[in-house]
Amino acid sequence: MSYYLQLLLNGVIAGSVYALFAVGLTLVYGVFRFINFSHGELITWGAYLTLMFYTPPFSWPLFLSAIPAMALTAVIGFSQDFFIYRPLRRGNPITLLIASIGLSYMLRNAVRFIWGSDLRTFDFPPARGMEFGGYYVTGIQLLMLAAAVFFLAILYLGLTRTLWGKSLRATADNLELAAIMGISMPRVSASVWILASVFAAAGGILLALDTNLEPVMGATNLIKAFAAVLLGGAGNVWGALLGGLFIGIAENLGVAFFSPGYKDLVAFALIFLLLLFRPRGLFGLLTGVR
Amino acid sequence: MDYILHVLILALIYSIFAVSLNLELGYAGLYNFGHVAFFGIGAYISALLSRAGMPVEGAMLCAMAGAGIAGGLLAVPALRVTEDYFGIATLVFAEMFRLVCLNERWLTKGPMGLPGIPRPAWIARGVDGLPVYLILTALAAAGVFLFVRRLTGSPFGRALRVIREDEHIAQAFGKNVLLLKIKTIVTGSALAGLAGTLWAHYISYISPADFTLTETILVVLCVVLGGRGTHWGPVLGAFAVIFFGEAVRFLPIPHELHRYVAPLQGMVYGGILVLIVLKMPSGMIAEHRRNGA
Amino acid sequence: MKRWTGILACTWLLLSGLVSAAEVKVGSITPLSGKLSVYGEGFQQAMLLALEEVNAEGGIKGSPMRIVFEDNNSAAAGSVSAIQKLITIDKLPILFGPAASSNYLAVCPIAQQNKTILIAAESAAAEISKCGSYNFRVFPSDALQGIGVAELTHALKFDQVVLTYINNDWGVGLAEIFKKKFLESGGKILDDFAHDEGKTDYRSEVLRVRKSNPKAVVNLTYIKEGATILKQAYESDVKTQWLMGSASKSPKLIELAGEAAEGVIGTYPTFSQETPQYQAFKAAWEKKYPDKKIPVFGEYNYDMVKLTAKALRLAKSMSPEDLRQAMIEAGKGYAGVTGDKTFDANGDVGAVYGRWTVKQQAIQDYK
Amino acid sequence: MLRVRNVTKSFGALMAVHDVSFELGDIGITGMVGPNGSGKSTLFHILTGFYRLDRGEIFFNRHAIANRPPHQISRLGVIRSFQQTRPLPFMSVRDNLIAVAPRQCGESIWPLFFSPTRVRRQERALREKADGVLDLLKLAPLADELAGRLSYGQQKLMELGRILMADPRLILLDEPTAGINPTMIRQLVAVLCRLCEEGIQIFLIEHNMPLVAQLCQHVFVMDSGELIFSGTSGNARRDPRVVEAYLGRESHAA
Repeated sequence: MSYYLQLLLNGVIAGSVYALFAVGLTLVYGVFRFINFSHGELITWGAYLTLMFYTPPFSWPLFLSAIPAMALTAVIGFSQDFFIYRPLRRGNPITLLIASIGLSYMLRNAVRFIWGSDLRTFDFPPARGMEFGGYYVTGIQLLMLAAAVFFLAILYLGLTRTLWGKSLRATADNLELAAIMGISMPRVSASVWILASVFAAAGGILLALDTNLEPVMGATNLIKAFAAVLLGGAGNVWGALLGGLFIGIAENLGVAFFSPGYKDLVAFALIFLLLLFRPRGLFGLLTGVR
Repeated sequence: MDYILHVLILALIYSIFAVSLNLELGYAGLYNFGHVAFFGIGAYISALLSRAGMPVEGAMLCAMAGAGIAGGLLAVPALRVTEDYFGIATLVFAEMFRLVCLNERWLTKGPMGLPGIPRPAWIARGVDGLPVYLILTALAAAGVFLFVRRLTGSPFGRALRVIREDEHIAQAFGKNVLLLKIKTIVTGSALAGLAGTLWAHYISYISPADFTLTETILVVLCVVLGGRGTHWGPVLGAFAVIFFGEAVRFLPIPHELHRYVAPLQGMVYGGILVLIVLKMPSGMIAEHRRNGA
Repeated sequence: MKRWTGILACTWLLLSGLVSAAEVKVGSITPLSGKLSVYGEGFQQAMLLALEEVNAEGGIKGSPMRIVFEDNNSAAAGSVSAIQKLITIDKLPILFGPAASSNYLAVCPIAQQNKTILIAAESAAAEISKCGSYNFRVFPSDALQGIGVAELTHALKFDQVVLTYINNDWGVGLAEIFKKKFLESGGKILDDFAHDEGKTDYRSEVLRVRKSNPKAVVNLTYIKEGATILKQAYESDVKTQWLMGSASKSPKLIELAGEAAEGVIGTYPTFSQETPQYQAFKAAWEKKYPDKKIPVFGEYNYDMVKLTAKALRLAKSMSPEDLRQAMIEAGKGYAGVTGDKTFDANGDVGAVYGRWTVKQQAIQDYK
Repeated sequence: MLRVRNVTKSFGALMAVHDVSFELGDIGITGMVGPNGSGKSTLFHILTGFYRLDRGEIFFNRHAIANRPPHQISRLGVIRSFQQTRPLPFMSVRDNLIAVAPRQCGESIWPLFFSPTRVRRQERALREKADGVLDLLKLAPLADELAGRLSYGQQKLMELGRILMADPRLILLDEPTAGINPTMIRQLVAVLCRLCEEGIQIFLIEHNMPLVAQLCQHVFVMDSGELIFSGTSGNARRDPRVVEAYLGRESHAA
């Protein structure tokens, strides 16, 4: 029994990081109606930029390194939009998709170019996990959970209590209506990109702290985020959150029942089952004919 | 120059692959980001059958049929969703296919891959067989090209374009959109399967690592670069991409800078994709130019 | 600055191409880009060191020897393209095969059909032995290592183990040989599963290990996967003896896993570091690359080039058959840095298996 | 011909169409009016299968068509237009017409390769038919122009042409005259009258009241998802509910 509970616990922690990735992805979808493939690279860049400030010549402490890294990731996210997505927004959403795939490929190879394909790490000494009645949690895992809760709580407060959050949600609900209501689109779009980038970077840093850094780390986790977004219904922030948790738990518990080689398949299979039975996601809304 | 033959064979195989994707992506507006799965299914089916002793020609036909059926099986659930979800569904399908190939070792030998895939009995092994294999590939490519041209130049292709431009109009005028899309995906998948089987019997070794998202990006690049929804575009795109990749070999790059070549190439490919959609959305050959648009 | 280096290199290459009529050229398919490029650079440096020595000794019958390097993108398709180019454009009779068994297996039939000699310095899969008469390997086959790991397990008196292995050509091949040997000799495998290559989270795999509560775990994997697993097992307080293969034996493992790597025991194909050959190699390496450590498989790549040079000198002519005979002849009793390189009927060499362990954050021989 | 019984459709809490029942005869032009958001277009979407309905039944010539997919309904001869013009902008005007023709054997893969003559013959027939329709609409000079380059009014006419190509028995037009100039409206009305004479039932949503009065023998008025009036246009103007719901409000606004 404790075996399954431990798996569940690990699933919750992994899932909370997936949720961080998924929230940004789903926000971008909600406001701009396209699936941003290069979201995964924001994760990677967030982690690698932190490493850059953490190692010589900067050698800043970790928490200090994370701040400029997140800021720079936000700059990347914002300039993606400014230079590439914005000029394309009037056209077919599919061109946006192709552009984002190209961009993702470009950014991933840029990481390889600058930092090499090799595995990197923050060089933290491994620590024995803390034991709570037979369950083990490491400090970093706790940090992950805490940071995820922190970020998501801020998001919750921001979206529900501030005017900014309300205008964001209004835009995600109905783009044209929001424009009529006098919500400033450039400001909303800037805040969406900054939010998505910061969340992706934060998730990437946590992931890197827990494990390692490598150029494909974002791309591999992006599929999990996709699955979470789909599960929650695209554009639905809370759905993405729950979806992320669900994916984390499902794939970790799955290992108990079949070969770990199929761990990734859990998220994929979930996506597929969902498309079969609930094409709009669990919490998704119907969209009609124009 | 056998090497030239080799590059030509590769380019022709990629042309078939790109033409098959263009049928879906260019004409029907179906953004299949998992097209490599059908290439892979074709390659695996035909490799497994021919290694089990079936004549290569038969194995190739089975591979095409298998890839087509797999396309149909994917299409039915995947088409229930809107177009960007369709992209994700197909992408996920391709990854699932790769994972199954990696893990079902009793069938696919997993990561070990399948070596020693034979060529048709009447083609010599080794370099001596290259000219004949090139002719075989060229014939297949010409066949595929003519077939797709007949398909897209016909009322069928016109109906696909209606669907691509405005699905609701197509429905309002009695087109069975779902059925037409399924037919397109089945055809496209079978042709991708053909490309896959030609590739498998040519390279003579396949493993799951050959069927990743990178291959999909490459073939999407071929189609988008060459020109979506045109007859010659994907062929041109495939030749351009393959020749560019091989030309890099002849650049005198000092040994110590070699580490930077592949990432740089990747950045170039990604950058080209972005630039095309920004600056040259219709690719090298534009679909509507002849109409003066 | 870099541009000038580039232009200079171009000119040099062009010029050397013009005056190199008398060179004896061999080819090499090397992972200079892609995921194995981290290793490729080291292989190349070791080969270039050997080449320098060969040419200092007077080359091949008076002509200098040269290696044409061809990148394979660390992939099978790239390897095939590379070998096609080397065989048909450069028309080279001897090639050094690509790293990673799957890539090697992709090209070896092509070499065999074209009667081109293909030599492996790092590809370990047992399957490679079946590649054919033109294939040679200066690195021992996994068939030997699998047995070596099984013997280690028995020697340490572990009858019941959990087996996990990396889900790629190397891991699967090795695990199968280990399993066969271990079960034959009366061992029991409690649980047996593959883990994915390149993952960052192996906690659930670790938990699965813990579920069987084994005294020992045989973990046949690479460096980063091994390090992650060790680290995450350590975090969740799995107390077991880890037994590993040769591919995890690297200071990088300790760098990545730190404290968690302490006490790991593994096998690796070994050779004496006391021999004059090794001492000479080490000195030469330190002289040529003063600030670089000897890379993984560097010794094997070095031996491969030196042995090939010897074969080229022995060969009666450059015909495939003569070269093949010369290779066999050159190998007979050849004492390289990595030991005896006498080829058996499959073109394989024998090996001595050593045991390594991690003690006080350093790799040491296990006694 | 068309019988609608107790049709209800809601989006979440919003009741878009509530318990609507009516019948259309075999021929004639029927108008539907009502303020914006009263559920007219939603009703069209339901009749043509684009929206699923929550409750109710729809029969077209004894076929139950409720919740059937749009293409099946269309194949029975129920052809619609959309509120905005929706040309296929990158096809020529003629191709816009040919493409929508029903029952093309060339849209299946087998006949393409095994009875090409049949396909070719049908293509030729369709081309002639399309040119005939373009003549009727006075669009013949523009036949080879890209549809995207036509003026808004010309596109509206071309859309009517597309509908004619589809051998309709019931035409549903969503605001056919919105945004086009009086000359075009006259042209359009002439075509509609001619179709009506040929025995095709036309059902249109329209805001142009004089036009409705001129064209339509019968008028439905919708308000807040409910059908509040059915009768002649003359009576509609005198009905207090209609006046309050629609005309009244409009006259205040004016």
